[in-house]
Amino acid sequence: MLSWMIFSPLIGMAAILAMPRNRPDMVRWAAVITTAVPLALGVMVFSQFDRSTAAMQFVEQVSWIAPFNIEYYVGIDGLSVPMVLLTVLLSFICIFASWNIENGVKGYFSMFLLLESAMLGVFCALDFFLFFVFWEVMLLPMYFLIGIWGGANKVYAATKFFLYTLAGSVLMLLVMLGMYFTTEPHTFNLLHLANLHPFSTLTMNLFGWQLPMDKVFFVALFIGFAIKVPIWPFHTWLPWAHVEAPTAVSVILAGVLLKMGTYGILRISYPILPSATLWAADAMAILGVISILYGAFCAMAQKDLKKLVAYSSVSHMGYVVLGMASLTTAGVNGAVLQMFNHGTSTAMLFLLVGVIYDRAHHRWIVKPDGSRGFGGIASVVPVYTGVMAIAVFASLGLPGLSGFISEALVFLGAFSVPRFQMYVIIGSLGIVLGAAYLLWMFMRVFLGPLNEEWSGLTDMNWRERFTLIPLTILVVVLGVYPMPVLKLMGTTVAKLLTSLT
Amino acid sequence: MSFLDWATGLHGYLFVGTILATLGIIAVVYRRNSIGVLLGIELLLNAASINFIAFSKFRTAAIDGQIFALFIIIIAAAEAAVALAIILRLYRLRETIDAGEANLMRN
Amino acid sequence: MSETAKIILVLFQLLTLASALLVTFSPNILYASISLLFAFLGVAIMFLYAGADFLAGVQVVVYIGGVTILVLFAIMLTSWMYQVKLRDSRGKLIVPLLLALFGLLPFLYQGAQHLASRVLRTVPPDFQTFAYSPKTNAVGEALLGNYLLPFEGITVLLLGALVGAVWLARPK
Amino acid sequence: MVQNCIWIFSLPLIAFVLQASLGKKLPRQGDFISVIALLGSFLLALPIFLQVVSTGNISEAASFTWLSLPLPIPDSFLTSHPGISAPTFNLDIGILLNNPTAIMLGMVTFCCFLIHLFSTGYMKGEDRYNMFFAYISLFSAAMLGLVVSDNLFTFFMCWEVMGVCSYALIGFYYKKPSAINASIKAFMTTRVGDTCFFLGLMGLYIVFGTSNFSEIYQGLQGGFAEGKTILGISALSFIGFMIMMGTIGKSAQFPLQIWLPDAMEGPTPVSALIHAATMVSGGVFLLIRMFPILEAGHVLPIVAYVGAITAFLAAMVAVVQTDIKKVLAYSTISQLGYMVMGIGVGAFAAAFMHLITHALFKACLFLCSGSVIHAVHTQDMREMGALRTKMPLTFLSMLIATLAISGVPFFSGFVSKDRILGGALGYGMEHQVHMLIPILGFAAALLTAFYMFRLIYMTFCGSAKDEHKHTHAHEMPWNMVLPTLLLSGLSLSIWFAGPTGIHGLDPFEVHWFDNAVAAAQTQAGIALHHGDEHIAHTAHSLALVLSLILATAGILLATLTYLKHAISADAWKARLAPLHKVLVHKYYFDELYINVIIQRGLLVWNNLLARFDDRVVDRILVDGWKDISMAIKAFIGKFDDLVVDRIFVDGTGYVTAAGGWILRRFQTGRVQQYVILSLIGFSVAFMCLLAGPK
Repeated sequence: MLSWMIFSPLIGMAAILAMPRNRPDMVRWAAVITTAVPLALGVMVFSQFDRSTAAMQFVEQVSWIAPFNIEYYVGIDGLSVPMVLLTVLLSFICIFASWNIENGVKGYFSMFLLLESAMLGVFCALDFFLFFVFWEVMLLPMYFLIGIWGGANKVYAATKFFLYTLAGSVLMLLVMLGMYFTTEPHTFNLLHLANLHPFSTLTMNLFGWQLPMDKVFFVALFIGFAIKVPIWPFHTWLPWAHVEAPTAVSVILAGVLLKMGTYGILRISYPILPSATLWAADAMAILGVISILYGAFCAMAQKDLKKLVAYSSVSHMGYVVLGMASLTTAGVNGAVLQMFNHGTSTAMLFLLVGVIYDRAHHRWIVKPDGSRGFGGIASVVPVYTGVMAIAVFASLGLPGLSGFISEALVFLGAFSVPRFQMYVIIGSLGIVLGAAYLLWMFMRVFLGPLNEEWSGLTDMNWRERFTLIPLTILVVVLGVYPMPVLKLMGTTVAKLLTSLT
Repeated sequence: MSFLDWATGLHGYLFVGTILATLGIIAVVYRRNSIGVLLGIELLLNAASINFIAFSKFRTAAIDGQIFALFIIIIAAAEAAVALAIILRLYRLRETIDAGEANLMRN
Repeated sequence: MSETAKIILVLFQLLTLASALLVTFSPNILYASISLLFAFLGVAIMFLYAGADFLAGVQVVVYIGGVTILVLFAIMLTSWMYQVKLRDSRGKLIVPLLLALFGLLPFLYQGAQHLASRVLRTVPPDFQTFAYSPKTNAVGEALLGNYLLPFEGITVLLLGALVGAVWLARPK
Repeated sequence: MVQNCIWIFSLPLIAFVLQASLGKKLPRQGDFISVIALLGSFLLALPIFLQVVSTGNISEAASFTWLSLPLPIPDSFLTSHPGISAPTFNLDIGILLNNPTAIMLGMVTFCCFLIHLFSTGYMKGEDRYNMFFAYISLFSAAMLGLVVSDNLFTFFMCWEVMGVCSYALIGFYYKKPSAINASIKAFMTTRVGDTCFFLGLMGLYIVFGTSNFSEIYQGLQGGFAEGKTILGISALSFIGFMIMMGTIGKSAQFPLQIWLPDAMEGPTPVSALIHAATMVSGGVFLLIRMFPILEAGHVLPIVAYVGAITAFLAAMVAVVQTDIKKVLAYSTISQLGYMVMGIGVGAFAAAFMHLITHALFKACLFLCSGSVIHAVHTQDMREMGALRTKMPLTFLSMLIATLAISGVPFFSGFVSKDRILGGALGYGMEHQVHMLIPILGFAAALLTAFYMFRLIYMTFCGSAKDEHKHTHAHEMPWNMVLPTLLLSGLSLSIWFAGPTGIHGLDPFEVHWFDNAVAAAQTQAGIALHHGDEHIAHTAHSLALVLSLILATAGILLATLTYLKHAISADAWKARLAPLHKVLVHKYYFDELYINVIIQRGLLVWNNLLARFDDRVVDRILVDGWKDISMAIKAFIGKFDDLVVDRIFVDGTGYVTAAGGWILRRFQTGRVQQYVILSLIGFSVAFMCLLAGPK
């Protein structure tokens, strides 16, 4: 089942590549059908998923490269199910969002499907080697998607994204090999590594210093994943990548790719290096809070809509990191829920920015020369404004919408740890700032006197509404009753934390 | 042992052989006339024969040495014939048989 | 061997050496060729004394009879030496002379003597009988016995040389 | 009764959903849906309210688990205790119906219903008419949700949803830049307060593990939170302080009061609904719910001071306001200050009563001003005048409400305000050091009477300043006048404490409110320190006399200056010019917050940080690597070209060529020379052989 889900996009890709070049609509509908398959499988997985056990489900284990006992070991548990569902849903939606891609339609959709299968692979991989392979495979299509179909200086952004993430994954590769060689029956299998986790006792020689091995591994892995999250010092690629990426790609980038980093930490660093996790929890919390505030401050100063949303993603992912670092039930559950909620709300924001960009071909809230970019377009495009309001208030953390629950849980978890209380209070400034920059943007773009230049805007057509309806429903329903998603991850997080405390 | 014994013994033969060989080489090297070179070669060959014969008598007392000397003589004859033919050819081509002129083979 | 025989042998050895000197150093090529003749004669006698009578005969026939005459013919056919006396590189002889005297000769001589003294330490048993017995039938048997292959080879060589010489020297 | 509560809360919610989705298409744009929904809620709330009035006691609760997370328990523990199922962290939410809830329900549903009715008239003809009704019904649902919720979590959720509704309603005329600025200012200020409230909520979870009121009350009595500290200070005072900050944010108290006056940008029914009756009083209701925490956390003195200061300052500014709604806004802030002060000094029941009475007469005042504005199409009092003849009914209800608010006997305002002032005086007499609180309270009472009657005289009495407006003024239709009349009717004191409203002297004493509140206190286990009876009694009687004197003085002063023009307002204005200027600028709070903190501080800091982020972190730290590698690449390129290529490769080529050149000289072509060379070689070899080792 899982392998079908991971590799069905590839089958679709092959079919698309075989199609004639001059039939873009055929290619698009093929892409729709191809992404519909994993969506259906995803729904089946969701229904058949057993919430009570924390063990891996839908496991498929086949030896892949025998001499190095690398296996094609795939399985999902409470941690990866929400992510898989998110990926499958967003990919399906993004196909419709990229309906007006004109040049190189075949190339675009085949790259997109490759990206989708790589993402699903990462979330389902239980073998470190397989995880790394999918991680790298994912980079490739992203590079082309941004590099070819991107905005003004798309090549710069694509290269920067690629090299930055690649640098991170180099560290990951080193740790992977380090783990492979130090474990007695050389293995890449994450579950074995989790049971063995011998690294806390060993020490390693690094440029002459005798350092504890698990802490070095943790830091290396953390940097590799932090680049992806992105956490504060490593975030500078995100605004570039988002500004230059086409709408659908930046939706996927924000909706799913950012979660890879935190997912990686929870899947690899936490179970395998428990002692190092406890040691590094404080540092992670501080970095999380810095990300929250840094993202919020920078977001307020942005003049470009997409860059603002990009920095807001940095801020929201800061919550996830803070939640993870608290190592409490509420905190970690909140973090994983926030990963899911942020996925839906930011995806909505990016889709909406895409809608306005398709019509006005610019995204300036305030033009660089200070004159008004958009102004008071609420009267011209009421439906669009309504949906944007929901998206803004969801990511703002308004109770009744999904953003609030995860933020509340994260703060609850973090606050219950005595030494994190000061971080939480500083972090709560992030909530206020979050409200500030989002509402300020909402005000400058939608409210106030109409800027005649944009009186000709047309409201959303049915295709765009179709992309937004599922996300809106998710945001509202999860806001009112979050248990369906929380139930998925509850037992797994509990088991994860037992191994940590 | 007297000079006579010395001279007619192996030492004498080898001494004559050595002198003949040295003179042969000098002739070959410094004769301007290519025929002179030829003469030098003949001297050399004879020096070799002397040695063979001397050892055939004083060392092995067997016929082999002489057979070799015989073969040397035969070859020398053949070689002289061919050499003179080349010299004639050279003369016809270059109007001279000065060994120094025949340096077409230079770099 | 009687004393007088030894003296005669020494005389002929001196003859050989003197004629060899003439061959290398005489400015006139004709004189050189004729002195070559005498050198071959001396060598033949030495063969005789060394018990190689058949060879002495062959030597006389082939060298003196054949090669020298051949050389004379070549000289006549080529450079009308009467008009043109090839200027030998007289001046340049000093260097080879020195080289020979101090470079080549001492070492060849010392090597030969060293070799000879070592050889003479053991005299073969049938020394006397061999030295003074006729060798012709022995040579004949050897040529058609042990040395049959070289004998045949040498015939091919002679044929090649003959044809080559004739082709090379044909008139244009 | 609990089912009623669920319906009370969800009727407006359904109305919102219907209104938002199909509002436009329905006849009259669907305003009747929300009005009927609110009427339904009111009718459902009435029996509950009447039960409290009659029996004085109601207490029901129902809750369900909204959120449960399995706690990390080592498997060994589970196997060793087969019976127990894995413990989970539960977040239960539900309905709590006790006396305060019932009373609040009564008041809120009644006000909301009347205001909905009023706004059908007031908002007729506005565009986005249906959305207006959608927002106010969502707001009512949120307020009702807040009132009935049995724990602080849903309380907070409804609290924030109300904040958003007020944001949407203040910015209803989104075309006006001032309106949207006001809306974002309101939302941000309340958001600051909400975040502190959120932290208080977190604190509660840490200390009590739950936010359910009854569990908290029991926890407090059981000494649950003794030793616990947050950030070094005692947990309870931290929570108390944070919750107070929440109230300050939402009820526009001293530091965060800048948003309420600007919130007048919204349509008047909104001001009436949100900024008089319900939302702002939600903050006080929070204090009432959380009174035990505040008391245990010794935060009450701070609360009292905040209340007193707000009351006095707001009253001062109200005196100089010329916009009718601004005057009422500041008077609301001032009255809220009274309530907070009441709670601060421990006059729990008085503050609660003032909350109810104030909601009623302030709503009436706002609605009347709404009618006035609707009639003369301006909010500036200086252009009004002599509307008494044109709008008699509105004038009547406004007069009654003004009498109530200025604390004249026979009216509800007097009953509650007098008790608060009595409590404050008692508190002041008991703790001499806090004498400032009652002084501020009484001063505010004087000012209240003064500016309220100033408003009455400037709008209704005197000469018509603007003929054109005056002629057009006319009485409002029934759906606007009826609510004001009903509300003014409720402003009489008989409903609360008997006709004269003077405690003890009144033959037909009505005590339903007091015993309901007393019962509520026993439920919450609040042992009110009654201090010694004697001081309390003298304080009350003294307060009675003082407030009477001050009220009449205020009214007298107002009539002299604005009706009789005996005292010229302008003269006093000139004489107290600096004070006047400060008051007009509202103590420069706006400038402080907006210009200094936001414009110069935050935005500059953001641009700085963004530029830093772009320049330093992006360009230098990341692209820096590119430059470094380019430099290395260039160096290696040059090195490679110069050293490796030139010297080694070409060098060998050169050497071989030279060698070749030298050797060529030997190939002279002369055979003899070759022989010489080989001779030399031979002799050398021979010499080595001989000279070599033997």
